[in-house]
Amino acid sequence: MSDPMRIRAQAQGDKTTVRVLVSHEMESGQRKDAAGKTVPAWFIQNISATWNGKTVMSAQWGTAVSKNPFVQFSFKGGKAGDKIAVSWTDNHGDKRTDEAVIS
Amino acid sequence: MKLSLFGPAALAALVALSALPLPAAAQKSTAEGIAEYRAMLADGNPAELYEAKGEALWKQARGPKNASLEKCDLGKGPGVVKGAFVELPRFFADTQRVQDLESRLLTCMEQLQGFSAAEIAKTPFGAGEQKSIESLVAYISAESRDMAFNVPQSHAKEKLMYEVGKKVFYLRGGPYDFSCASCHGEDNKRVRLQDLPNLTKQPGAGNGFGAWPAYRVSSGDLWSMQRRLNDCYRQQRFPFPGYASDATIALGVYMGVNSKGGVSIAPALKR
Amino acid sequence: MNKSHTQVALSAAGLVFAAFFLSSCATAPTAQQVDEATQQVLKSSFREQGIAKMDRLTLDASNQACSEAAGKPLDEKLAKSIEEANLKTVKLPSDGKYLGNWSEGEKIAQNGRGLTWSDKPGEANGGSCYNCHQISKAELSFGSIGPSLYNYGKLRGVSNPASPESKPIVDYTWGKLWNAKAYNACSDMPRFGHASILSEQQIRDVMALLLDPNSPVNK
Amino acid sequence: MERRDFLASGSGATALALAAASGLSPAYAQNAPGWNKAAFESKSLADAAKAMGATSAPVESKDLLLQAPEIAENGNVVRVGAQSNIANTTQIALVVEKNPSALAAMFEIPAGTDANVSTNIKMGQSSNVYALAKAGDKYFYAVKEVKVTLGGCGG
Repeated sequence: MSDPMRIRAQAQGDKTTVRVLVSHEMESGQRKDAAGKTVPAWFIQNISATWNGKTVMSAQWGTAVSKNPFVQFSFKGGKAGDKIAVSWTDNHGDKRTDEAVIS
Repeated sequence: MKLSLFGPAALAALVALSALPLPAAAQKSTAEGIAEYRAMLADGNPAELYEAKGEALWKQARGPKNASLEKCDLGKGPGVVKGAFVELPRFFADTQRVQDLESRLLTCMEQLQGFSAAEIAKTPFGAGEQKSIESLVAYISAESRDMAFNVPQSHAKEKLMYEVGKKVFYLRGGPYDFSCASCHGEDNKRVRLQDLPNLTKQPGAGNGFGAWPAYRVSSGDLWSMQRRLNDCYRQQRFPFPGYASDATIALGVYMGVNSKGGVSIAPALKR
Repeated sequence: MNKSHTQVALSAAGLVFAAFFLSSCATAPTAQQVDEATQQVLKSSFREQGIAKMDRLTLDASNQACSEAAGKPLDEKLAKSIEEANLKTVKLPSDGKYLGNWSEGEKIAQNGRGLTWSDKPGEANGGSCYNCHQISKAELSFGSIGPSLYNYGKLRGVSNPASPESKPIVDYTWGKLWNAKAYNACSDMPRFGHASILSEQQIRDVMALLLDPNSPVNK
Repeated sequence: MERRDFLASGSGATALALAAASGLSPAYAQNAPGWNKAAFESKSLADAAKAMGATSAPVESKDLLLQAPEIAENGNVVRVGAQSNIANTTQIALVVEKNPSALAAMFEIPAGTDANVSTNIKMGQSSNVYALAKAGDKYFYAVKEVKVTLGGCGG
């Protein structure tokens, strides 16, 4: 089971800035464990954000995105009280969606 | 394309630069570069993920007794979390011991939730209930963010533990003859590029002691003070300090009292 | 029944604490009480792990004196006697050859591994030199616990390490690497030869890094 | 919509063959739908751009700003940001030349979203880091060298 994301969305003027922290191992597939065995890659591949149902960010990630990923973006529109939803899918097929309210 | 930028004039300037006393010049730009690197990461500390998880764990009924930690007394009364972190370690009448945050959490997890404290103390960092403790200490320390350290010295055992902590801090041993003071006894020292806080007085003590628990970029984990001390002792080439053992608690008292007035930024972000 | 964590720790330190409470109440503990409590605390807190055995907490005379000094300078006479005792441990190279290969020395200086409880027995240790010293100017990641060693040989006028003029500085450098406490009783530097951290050949290689005119340190 | 088209045009067959040959396939057994495998297997800026659909080599642009530290005290987390002031920017990618897989992340920029994103990436060693932006059917880049140093005791 994955842990919730931390989503901070702040509206200022006509712009909303979103910062997201995701709880994920982002295992590169390059690392070896204590026994010398390669730890298989396990990482988020797709991540996207919607505001009132409209996609405001979508990205594809590789194994080089850091563990417990951080992403920041901003878009025009959005006001305090609006909902932002962020979803990800990893290469194990695990998915997660969390919501936050714009402040 | 990029190379064409370096015309003869630019090259001459570069050569002139390298004629300067290089160690100083290189060191300054390195220090500035590292400061820039850290500043960029300041926003978006993954420790936040652990704070949120820790708060949920604090309130969740768990363990053999299926109870939450909401009645745990961290020194300011049962259930009081705010401000507890900056007054630990301290003496607890129920256990008749001076305890740091993690030692106290073991007591609460045993008494309230029915976990075995001895079992948790034996569990490797990052596994099992040690993982729960990572998140709990992130939450508890965050509840004292920006508050000043005020580790008590009113009880005789607290005074004794301070003096024992000082002895342990200066104890040189192992094949390398290292003590805590080898790295943390003077101002403005570095190991490689890592600044080493002088933990014997302010402001170093507050900066060092007050930054842990912290999210460690190098391992991608949240490190408690116990884990920090454990790895210090590993690099010091000492034998293994028991989890929440009296030597580590005494060091906590020594560093915590030396931090008086310093402000807690825990859980911080560290290399 | 398993003893709980709390109980184990209590029983270990309990005796000393009890004695302490009989003699004084909430005043500062005496030096003797602190010493006794410290010994108990160390005994109850540490255990062996891997190659890191408990004998690592048995201090020799040098470490005993420097621990007790708690960061303050030693009494001059005591310092001198410690330095003399440590100087006697310095073993000069068995074949009279002081300098090895500087590029091997650079690798040793870079390597900070060895002798922790997570290291395996029998592996060659590093010298951890860059942890504390600037050495070659190409490496920007260097510590400042010890002085800069950049241009170490050049600044000391060593143009031919084999020459008689260079002999004193070559001997001193070897001695410093072998047992730093021979020159400074409470030096922070490990006793690389005396404590068998580095082999004789490894010390030769580090010597070359510092003193060979062709080493990047002296460029 | 544009994204789906873009992805469909990728050289999927080649990538599959490559993966099979290099024995990479087991680790990637369950790629998420639409994930551009070929792009994430590229070894250079030029390859990444090609796998993303570029038909000519990307051009350096002053209107593309790359934010990255000069020195990283740990390669596991390096904050990198890219901002494009080029009109109609629809994609921004981050590329680390010397990483085993050069492409780190690829962002779609829908209309209304600023062409300005930042994230944390891993760097195996000192390397050139590139921001790559798509505007119209052209690709532009900005570059900065990031030195990865050894931070602590190293033991």
